[in-house]
Amino acid sequence: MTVMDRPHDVMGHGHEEGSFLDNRGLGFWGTIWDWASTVDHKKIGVMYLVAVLTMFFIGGVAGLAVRLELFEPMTVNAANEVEGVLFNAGKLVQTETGEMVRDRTLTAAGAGNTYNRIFTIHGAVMVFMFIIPSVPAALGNFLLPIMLGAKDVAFPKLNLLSWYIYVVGSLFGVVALIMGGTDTGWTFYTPYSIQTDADYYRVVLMVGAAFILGFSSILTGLNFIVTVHKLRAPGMGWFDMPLFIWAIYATSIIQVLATPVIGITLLLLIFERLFRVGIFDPSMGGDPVLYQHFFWFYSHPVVYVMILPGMGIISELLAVHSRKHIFGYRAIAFSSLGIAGVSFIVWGHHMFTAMGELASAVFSALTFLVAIPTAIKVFNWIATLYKGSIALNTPMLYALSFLFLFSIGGLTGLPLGALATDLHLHDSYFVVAHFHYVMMGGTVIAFIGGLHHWWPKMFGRMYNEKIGMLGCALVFIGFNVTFFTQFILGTQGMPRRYASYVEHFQLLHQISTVGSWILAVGFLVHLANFLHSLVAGPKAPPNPWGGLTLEWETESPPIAHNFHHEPLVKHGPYDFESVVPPHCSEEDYPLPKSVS
Amino acid sequence: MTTIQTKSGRKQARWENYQHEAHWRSAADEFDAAKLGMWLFLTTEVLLFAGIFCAYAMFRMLYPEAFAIGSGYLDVKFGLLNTVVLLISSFTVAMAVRCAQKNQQFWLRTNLYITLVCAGLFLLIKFLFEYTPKWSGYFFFLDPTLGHYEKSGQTALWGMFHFVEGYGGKRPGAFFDYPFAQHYAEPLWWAVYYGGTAIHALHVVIGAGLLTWVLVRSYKGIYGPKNYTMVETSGLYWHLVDLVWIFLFPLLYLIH
Amino acid sequence: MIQDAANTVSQAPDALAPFKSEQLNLIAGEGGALEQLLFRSAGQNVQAVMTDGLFLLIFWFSVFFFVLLMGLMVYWVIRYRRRPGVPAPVSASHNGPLEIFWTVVPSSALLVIFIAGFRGYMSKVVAPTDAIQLNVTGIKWDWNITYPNGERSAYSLPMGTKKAVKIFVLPEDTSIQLLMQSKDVIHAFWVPDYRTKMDLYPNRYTTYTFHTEKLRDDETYRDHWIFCAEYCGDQHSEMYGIFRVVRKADYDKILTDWSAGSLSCEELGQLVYKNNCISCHTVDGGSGIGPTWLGAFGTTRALEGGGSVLIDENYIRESILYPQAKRAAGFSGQNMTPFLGVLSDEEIAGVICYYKSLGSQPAGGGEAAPAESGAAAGGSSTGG
Amino acid sequence: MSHSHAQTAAYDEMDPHGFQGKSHGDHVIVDWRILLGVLLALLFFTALTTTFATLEQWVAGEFAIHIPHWVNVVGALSIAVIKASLVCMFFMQLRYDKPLNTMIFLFCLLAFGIFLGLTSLDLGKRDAIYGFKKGTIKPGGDAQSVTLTGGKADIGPRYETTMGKSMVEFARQRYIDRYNAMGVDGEAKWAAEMAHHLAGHKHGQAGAELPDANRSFSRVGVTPHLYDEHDPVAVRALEHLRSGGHGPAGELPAGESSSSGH
Repeated sequence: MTVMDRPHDVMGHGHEEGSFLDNRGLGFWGTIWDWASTVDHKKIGVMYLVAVLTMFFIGGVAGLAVRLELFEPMTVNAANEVEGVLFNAGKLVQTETGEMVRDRTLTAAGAGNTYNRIFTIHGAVMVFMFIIPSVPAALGNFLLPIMLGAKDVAFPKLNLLSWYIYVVGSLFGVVALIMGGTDTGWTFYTPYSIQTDADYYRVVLMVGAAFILGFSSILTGLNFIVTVHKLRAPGMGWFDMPLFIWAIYATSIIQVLATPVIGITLLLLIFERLFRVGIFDPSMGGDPVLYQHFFWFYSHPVVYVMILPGMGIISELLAVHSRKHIFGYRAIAFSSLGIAGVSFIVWGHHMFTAMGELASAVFSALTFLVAIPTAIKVFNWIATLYKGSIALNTPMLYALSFLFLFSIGGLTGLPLGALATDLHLHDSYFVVAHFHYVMMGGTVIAFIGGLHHWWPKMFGRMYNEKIGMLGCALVFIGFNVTFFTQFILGTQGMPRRYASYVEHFQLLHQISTVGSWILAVGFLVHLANFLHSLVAGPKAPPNPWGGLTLEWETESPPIAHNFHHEPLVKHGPYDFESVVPPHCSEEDYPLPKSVS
Repeated sequence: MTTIQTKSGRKQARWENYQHEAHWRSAADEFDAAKLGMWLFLTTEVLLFAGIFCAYAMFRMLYPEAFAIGSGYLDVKFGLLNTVVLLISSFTVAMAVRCAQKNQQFWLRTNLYITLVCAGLFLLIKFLFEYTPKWSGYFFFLDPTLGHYEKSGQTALWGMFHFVEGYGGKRPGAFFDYPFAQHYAEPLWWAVYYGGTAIHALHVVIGAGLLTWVLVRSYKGIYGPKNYTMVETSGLYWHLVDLVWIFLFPLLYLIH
Repeated sequence: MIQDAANTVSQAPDALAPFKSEQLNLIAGEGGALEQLLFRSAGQNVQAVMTDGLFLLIFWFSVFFFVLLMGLMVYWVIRYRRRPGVPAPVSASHNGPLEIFWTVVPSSALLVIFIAGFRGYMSKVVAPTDAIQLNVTGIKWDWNITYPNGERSAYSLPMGTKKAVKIFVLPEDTSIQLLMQSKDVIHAFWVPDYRTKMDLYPNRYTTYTFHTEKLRDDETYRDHWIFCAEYCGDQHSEMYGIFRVVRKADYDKILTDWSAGSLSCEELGQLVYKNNCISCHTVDGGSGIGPTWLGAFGTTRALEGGGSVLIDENYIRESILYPQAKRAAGFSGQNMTPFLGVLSDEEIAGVICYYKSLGSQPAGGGEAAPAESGAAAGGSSTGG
Repeated sequence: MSHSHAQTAAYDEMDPHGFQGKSHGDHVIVDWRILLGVLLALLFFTALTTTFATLEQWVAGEFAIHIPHWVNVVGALSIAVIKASLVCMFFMQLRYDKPLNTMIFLFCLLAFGIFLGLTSLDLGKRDAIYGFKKGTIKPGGDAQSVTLTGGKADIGPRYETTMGKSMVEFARQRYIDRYNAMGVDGEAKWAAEMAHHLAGHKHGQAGAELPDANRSFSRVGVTPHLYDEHDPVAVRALEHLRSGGHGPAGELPAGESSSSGH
């Protein structure tokens, strides 16, 4: 990228600096303290990355356990045994005769109790602690200021605070898990969540975890919006921003506007749980459907908090690895905002079986609006490939997987938006498969792809390309085997959140479970690859992919203040046809003849 | 304390020497960003209260009689008094910003003090004259409405609180213990009432905390024409507290 | 009055015996290969046919776009793969008319899908005036249905280790309107074969409707699974039921039979037990979610939070209607569903008879047995 | 959304956002007379809205005039909106500020409006096809009352069942039982006190005659055929409905539950 040399003293840039990863001779504890007290967005991004991947691991293990149970539903006795081991089967209580016996809170007559806790862990951890912060907080924190040419986010201390809030929130969740877990499902629907477990602190802890995590989400979003508004590099207009930034910007708007509503909802639920105030409790005149409205007013937009950053990543990956101007930049940028806007008026489609007929019809009609900006994006991405110079490496394979899986995820949303079919498919495995195709096939695939794409930039080391592609292939195959079968299970009539099932579903369940093992192996391959890269990977050049956005301008890994000189933006982020990428030669990245 | 010695030997107030943080291009930029950030935060606060307002609206739609009766239990006098107190405090905060901008340090502090007194007054009225009698039936002895009721003779806290039989127990949900309720959804009304006002009171406390911090720092001469960001943003937060009350007051006390 | 085939062997040779069969006649294998894969069978009633039609419309619409997009993607990835030293050819960065075209055209298809969906929805929520109204009650974790003549019975068949799955008969080729309520948490009544479901709420009634299919000539009945689709706790996955569609004449006969039959107090109690209580209470001294009934009558039970109570008729009745009033120690995690409004006085009396018949001598560990058996599960930390 | 983008016409490479063009003086110092004026206006509107509401209630009660309930709501809320706008514009200085902040605030109000509007579209129109979908089956049903004292085994409050009563009835029953235990006829005591309350010698301040404005929203009842005859609460509620269940809110039907008639 062309950067105009400017006097060093203008912005205080320019003194010699090392990589942000250097520990500058601090000892072990010094380094720990350095990281724990850092306000550097890159370090915070890396800390987020570690935290969310840990949560992904916990949630993933729970997911595998869910699939394992469904391979062959456990007998009641086996379930009780497992429960005793996993959840300590309740607390000790004193009987009248004075002996200590185990409370039977958790020893159930059905296999469901164990299973219910595990899928709740899977859902709550994956949604609140992994997917929502994954791309925005981890990759977003690292990349957003660099892509904008800024030294840091607008409020660096707030940024650190939001990481700590995230950690505290996650700890709440983990404590709830260690104490025995909750069986409410991640949606905490009342009145079940009010009534279950006399030992109500666990539910309070889990709900409290989600409540606290909300603040982290709000502060991150707020920070990003201000950063985008106020800290763009000189020369960077709104339409010179990379599409990843647009996506994060749209995401942040949703986070700021929707998250407070879940805050008050969960707060009221905690009140409900502790004090039975009655707002969501039908026995007091409250209304459980009101809770669902409150909940989905946040939780539907948050679906786009999960997917929009993934879409942003895909826009970057496709453009860079096919060396092509993204097709219809403005359409993609505006569709991000469009999705953010529409996300606030469609939450009712989670409740077609709960709402009145009028509201159902209105929400169904509104729901189809979401399909329009989403379809625009997919068309534009595919069109970007046309006449490109497409490199098939791990990030690109992930981007193509995303297109494949997200298309399925999006298209299977249609029967869920249409009223007649939704009444059949609601709360069935079809829904499970659908949102896994969108959340996992969309966001997680984009996240892992983006991680490969920016890994050299973040840690200054390359990973093994072949192993990466192998991992990608395993994930792709495993994912489809796991979740495509669930579409068929759903249409055939398998309800979700079932610990056991009637016989004729077993074959498909078993195929699905086998798929989950392939999927797990794929992720382990990636983990090994990344760890190997950290230890022994070859040093990464500043711009391994020939990208044009500002992060490829600086070194790998970036210096502490991101840039030696404040960058001045002279071209768009995707002008591959006219600009030789920074740190690259024209031999490797030739320009089309008409220009050069 | 409030001044620092510059190299040239001239005494300089701290605010005069204000340096913006390194990642900003200018102090003006930093100020704009802080304000923008605060406004974004205020939107989240508004939407937090949106939940309470929405619950209010829905239950009022479902149980209009209960809400009419419930509103009747509240004393408009106290609501009015609290409204006035908050409006005045809002005015003094706006004046405090102005004083900081004009480097009137004494008046800056005076205005902040008045604001904090108003905040305390608001909470006092809320807890002594509204929450306590309704929750427990105990009236503060200075309560002007105490004369309307027959004291049972029971007192608490060295005679400062007088018990009135059959008045208390107006509590949310499962705590409800008021024997003369006329509609089964009255506990729900109290849930909305206590939910809304308590969360608002929490915001009053947080806002007062912010302003106290500003007040303490103002003694160090930190705020002045070149640096009044904190005064202004804390002020914005305080105005929001006022704003919410402007809606809570008619919804709870006036609409019947 | 309630009568159940599995429990009443005393009946004379029974014309209705076929309908008590434990052999399920589930519909499968109708329709084309795709329909069989997706739905196990093509839809048999009007609601299912409308739903399947819409689903297949969306399916082929999706397949068209998916194949088109993925085809282009794969073709271009191969066609324009990177070659060292060869630049990407110049191409347009956007194309207004094209983008408007691919925005507007698929959007208009969405309108069609919405309208078709709405039409199908109305067929599921608005009942014809001649529809038979059934009152459905969901409790943890069972379904109860009251028929228009006041009967609420079901045939049942044993399933798994404990549950008796109720069989509800329906007349063929008739509109049915379900008026539904829950007694505790949210449930959802899903009949996959009819492609309909709706949530049940404890504070208000919900409803939906469907039209039963015509039986083939070679069938005497046809069965449809009922699932609970809204998560409701421990045995959510065992909250089954079966709709058994029979001919209209048989339907009338079965209903008459239900109202004519009579059971002894104890038999009635056993039936109520099987239909409502078996999820949580054992009668063999084994552990369950609630205390076992075996040998409990006349003993003293320790209560949660101290104190104890003699298990007598009054206590049993109170515990059925207001289970939280006196809770047995050691079961603090479990909230029994109040059966106020679920069981009639006669049925409660039956339960008491049955409870008494299970003896008053503790067979195993006495009334403290449930608490002790929980100790078998290991671990040492506390739960609260 | 871009205030800075608008300035790209006069683009300066060294100062793309045009910061240098603005001094600190750009931030307006609001005249104290304006602030004071706004305060007085706010106090005036506060007095106005209180007077309006009190007057309306008094007129409706005194002259038995039916005033539609929207008069009360619209009056109070429109004055509140005016007051809020004053605070936003002058105290919070939106009038002098960058339009971006105003836009953000308006967006937030839009989100609020959507939230409120679409939620009430469901909860308010459940009876679009069947009236019975709106009614409440068993208000107060198996509520659990909380006792703050006691409970040595567990930390935190303990719950006791209300035996199928609503909280309201349960509280009344507790009152009656308390007096019965003291050797006073609790029922009579309660009835006397209640009459005392309703006659205006109130402990609370609910009027004996609530203005019609309070009852102008009629509820859709539960259709009879829904009741399952085994449900005693439902049966009683049904009887209550048949006997003209839309009675004044002050009357509780005898028996367990005040049910759905209101």
